[in-house]
Amino acid sequence: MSNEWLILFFLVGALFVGVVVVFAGFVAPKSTNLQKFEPYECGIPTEGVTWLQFNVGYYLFAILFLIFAIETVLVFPWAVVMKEVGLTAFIEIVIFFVILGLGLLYAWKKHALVWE
Amino acid sequence: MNSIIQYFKEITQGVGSLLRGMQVTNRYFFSPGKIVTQKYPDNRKDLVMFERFKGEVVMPHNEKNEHKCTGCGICEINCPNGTIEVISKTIITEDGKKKRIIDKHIYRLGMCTFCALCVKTCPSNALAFSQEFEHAVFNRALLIKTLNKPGSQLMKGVE
Amino acid sequence: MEEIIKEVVIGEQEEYVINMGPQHPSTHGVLRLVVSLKGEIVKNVEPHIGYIHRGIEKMCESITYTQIIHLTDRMDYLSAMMNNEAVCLAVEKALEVEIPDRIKIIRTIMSELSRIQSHQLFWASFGMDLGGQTCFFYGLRDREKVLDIFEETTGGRMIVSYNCPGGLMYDIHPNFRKRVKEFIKYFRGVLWEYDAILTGNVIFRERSIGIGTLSLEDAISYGITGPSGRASGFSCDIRKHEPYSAYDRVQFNEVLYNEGDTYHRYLARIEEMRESMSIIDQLIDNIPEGPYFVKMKPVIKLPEGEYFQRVETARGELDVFIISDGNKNPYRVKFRSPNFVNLGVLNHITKDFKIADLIAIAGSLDFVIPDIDR
Amino acid sequence: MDKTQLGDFVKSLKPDATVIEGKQYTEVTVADTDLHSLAKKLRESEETWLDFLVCLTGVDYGDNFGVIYHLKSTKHGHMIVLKTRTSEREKPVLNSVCDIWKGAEFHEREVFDLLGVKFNNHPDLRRLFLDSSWGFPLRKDYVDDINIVSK
Amino acid sequence: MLLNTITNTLVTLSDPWWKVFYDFSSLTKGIDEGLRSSLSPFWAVTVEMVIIGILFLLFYAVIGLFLVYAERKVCAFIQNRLGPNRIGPYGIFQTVADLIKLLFKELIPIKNADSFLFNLAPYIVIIVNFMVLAAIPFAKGLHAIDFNIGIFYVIAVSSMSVIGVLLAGWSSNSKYSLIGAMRSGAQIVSYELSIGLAIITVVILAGSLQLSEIVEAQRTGWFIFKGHVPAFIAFVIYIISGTAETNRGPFDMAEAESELTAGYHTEYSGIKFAFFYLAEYINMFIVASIASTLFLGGWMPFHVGNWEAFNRVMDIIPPFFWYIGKTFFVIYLIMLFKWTFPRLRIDQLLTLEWKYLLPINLVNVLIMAFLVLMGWHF
Repeated sequence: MSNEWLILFFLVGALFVGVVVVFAGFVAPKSTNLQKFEPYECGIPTEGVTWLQFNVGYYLFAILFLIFAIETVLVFPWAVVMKEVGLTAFIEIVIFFVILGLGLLYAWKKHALVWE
Repeated sequence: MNSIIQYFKEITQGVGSLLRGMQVTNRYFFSPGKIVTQKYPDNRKDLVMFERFKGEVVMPHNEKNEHKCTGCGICEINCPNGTIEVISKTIITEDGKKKRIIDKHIYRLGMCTFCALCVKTCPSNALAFSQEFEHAVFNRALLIKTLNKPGSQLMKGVE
Repeated sequence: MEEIIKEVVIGEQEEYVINMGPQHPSTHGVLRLVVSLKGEIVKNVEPHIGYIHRGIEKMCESITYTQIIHLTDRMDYLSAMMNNEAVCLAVEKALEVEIPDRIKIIRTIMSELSRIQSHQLFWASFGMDLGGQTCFFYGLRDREKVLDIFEETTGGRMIVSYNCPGGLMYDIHPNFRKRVKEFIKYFRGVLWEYDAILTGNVIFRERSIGIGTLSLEDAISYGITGPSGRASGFSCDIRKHEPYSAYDRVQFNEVLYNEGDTYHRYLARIEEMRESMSIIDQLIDNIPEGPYFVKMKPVIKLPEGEYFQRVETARGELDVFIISDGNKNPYRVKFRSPNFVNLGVLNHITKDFKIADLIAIAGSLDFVIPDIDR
Repeated sequence: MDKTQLGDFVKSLKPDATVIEGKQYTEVTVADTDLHSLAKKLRESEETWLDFLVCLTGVDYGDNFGVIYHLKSTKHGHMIVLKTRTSEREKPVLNSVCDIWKGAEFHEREVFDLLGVKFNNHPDLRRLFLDSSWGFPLRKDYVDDINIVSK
Repeated sequence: MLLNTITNTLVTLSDPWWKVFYDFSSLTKGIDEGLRSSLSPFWAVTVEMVIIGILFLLFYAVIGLFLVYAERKVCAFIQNRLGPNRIGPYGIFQTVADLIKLLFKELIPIKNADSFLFNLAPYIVIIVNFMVLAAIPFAKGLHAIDFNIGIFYVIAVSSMSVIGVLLAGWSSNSKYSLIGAMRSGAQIVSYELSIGLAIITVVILAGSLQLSEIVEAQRTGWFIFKGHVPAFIAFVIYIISGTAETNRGPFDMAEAESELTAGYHTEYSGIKFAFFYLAEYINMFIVASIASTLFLGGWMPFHVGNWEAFNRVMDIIPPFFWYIGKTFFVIYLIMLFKWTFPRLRIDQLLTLEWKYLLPINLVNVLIMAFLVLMGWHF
């Protein structure tokens, strides 16, 4: 089958969830108990706002991830043609990886790979 | 250089420790004989409790519907939280004497903490523990039990 | 470059307050911890307790000394034997009753068995706190065997009410010796699995080594006793320092470490199981014949005065402090429960660790909530 | 130090303290105003070095409240019992020993919660087990007809 | 009419009917041609779409329910328990009963939740599931869409399911969920790279991104054997990061029930919760089937170089069973991880990725490239 069929799988997934949720909406009971709509916090009412500025602590990792994710764009096509191109491709990728690895090593030595 | 050796040492040791753990769980997966769970309500028939198991307090009666309780109330005094209540009545015996006998021996299972003080202190060994452990009922009132059976008598020779 | 990144990462923000408990899978009961977070980092932990406060100390003032036993069972239900023993020893000390060796040895064996089962449950629940669910079932599987021994002799599994002032409620069951020996043999055989699954596991070690370090000074100042205190090097084993029952006639090591982190609190308990087994080994064949109780007056009245008894439970030092005015009821009973005191240190040692570490540290202090609340 | 030496030493520190050689431990009774200073001296003197607060008990004596401290030295292994009484029943106040033994914080909160004895200089004196709607249940005159069933 | 087409196709096949199990392409082609000959092109496509849609839905539900049951049984046996044993023989209908129960449970709208995102999140995880399943080769000829960049497509799409998790946690207006969501964010940045590089190691060996070609390239031997040590290391790294990708223990930080009660899906109830639950298991299935396709030869039977007789015997087992067997082997491994190991801490997940998996992976890719360059692989 051709790639256009992908839309079918998208639709099947969406329909599956949609139909089941609508069905459940009909058959499931509905409560009027306001306590049930409270967000869960071990039985105690929530204090303060939930959506605060949140210190996630992996900001540096995210930046590093971006660099390496872009690197994959090169590496995937390279991997496909590696067998055919041979030595040139190998030398190229060695140089490429050494640069990447040095970057990683730099980040490592600068303690960027530590959760703040 | 040392740090590199250390790095690979860490990896091999780490992977080794993970494999050791998996070895244990994997071994149990393939040895179904070691399963310890019981299929509880199905094995009710051959489920034997230990003889000393403290299920609930009962008053053993013999085949002539006789018990040993004299109604002295020592169990009631010894119970830490008022589980037991002994209600006695006075009757006139055949030879014309007045005698206090037990009317109702009330036992509140819902309050019992199974400390065994009533059973231990009973001077005439009238109380015992049964091996019954399925106490669940739908009504709390059913947990208040009268231990002496209707029409039961004091056993001969027990004072 | 670095400075800029640091500035981006650490921005000022409000405190993020989150409730852990009373209905939370890893607070082991109805403990409520109000945790202030900064990202994943714990800034402050405030324990809120009392959800199952039953006023045991108040209740004791209106019942007799024999009846207190059934309440002490319900404090630290995993060390019920030791709690009972503490009250019995205090009463016996006050009355100056001489206790025969048989009773002393049986009490010691029972205490050590209940220490083993308590540490087994610790192992089980600690593993589960860290996400290793299988630990829980292995721990309970082995603990069941100890509970069976208890049930056969005492009729109860956790709430045993076995000791009473002047001796024991029942004699040991004829199978007792055989079953204990079987259990020791079995448990020595499976203890390596505990090490394989948790102690040696690299993930576990990474999660626990260096986490929640408690220094020796702080351990003493906070009064952290039991395995948690001994992991910090605080030599606080009452069995060694003020031997009671038959502890003066057995050889055992007080397990001491200096690191005081989560891993060593865990390790102290594992090692204590081994020590307990060796104590049982020394005693199980030497139970002398004789009566299992000393005849006492039907109503026990303690002479006027103050009586203090220290006992080492599975979680630390349990002290019973009885003030008697000469009546059949005590004037005041105080239980210094180990968990209550150990809880005091939680905030101190969890600061600046992560949420996952908070769970690990709280797990390694091994709380039993009814003992905290009493 | 044994019991007698301990008693003599305490006597030298605080001459007006009452020292009894009890069956188990040396028992020292001091006035409520002297408690903190004596406790600090006992904690810091090389001879006593009582660094471990084993137990802190509050007692209702009727006219006033008593607080009993069981102290132990991890260095010398001796124990001492320190007792004090509040001056009155209506507004019982004592000095906190939190700065000497950190573990006292929880103990004192418990005493405050159950007996109503206030501790000065306590960092966080709030009720511990109960909420403020309760009285002070460990007091002998505490009445609660609903929750306490007496036989 | 449909049945007619199928029987006609089966009859017109040159080989005996059971040969279909060895190569599905003639069957599918036959059905396609039969439909096209009897219907207008538009209706033929529609009918085909409906058939495929229903087949995949059924497959999805069956695999999901079976995996939930299998997980319960596996963990029960590991833990010396019996596991589900009440509904049906050996409790096999337990998960069906659970599904029905969940279907009839209340869907609780959480106060102040971002209801649009809250409702959108289950759609994302399920749609992603289906779109990935489309690219998986189940057997010879049983392959919905054979992309020429198949494996690249799979890792690209499957990583999107984390966005569903992130949305679910963020929109719930619960602090536990929010922390769970943030942790899943950390997971996005952690496992993506190593999963990609582990796959690249195989792509070098196969010289193609198309999944059918990768399977075909393993006719003479599975890559895990062909590629010596580097392929094995890549396999291990793939399994580790695949476990992380599916949010399963020991990497289940986003739901971490001992810390965050249920993490990102704390606030979901009834069938919406079931979607996340189902998606987690299907994700595990996807990870396992990619692992078996890339490293263990997919539906390719076990072949050893020149042993003709041995290879014949191996060929008797239909490819679909080879595929299922290998996939379930990997699934068992992943389950064993979950039920053996304690959970990692969130910073340890990142440390594992950046300090261990990534450097090893980079070197591993180079070694593999060198092996291929020198022709030292089998």
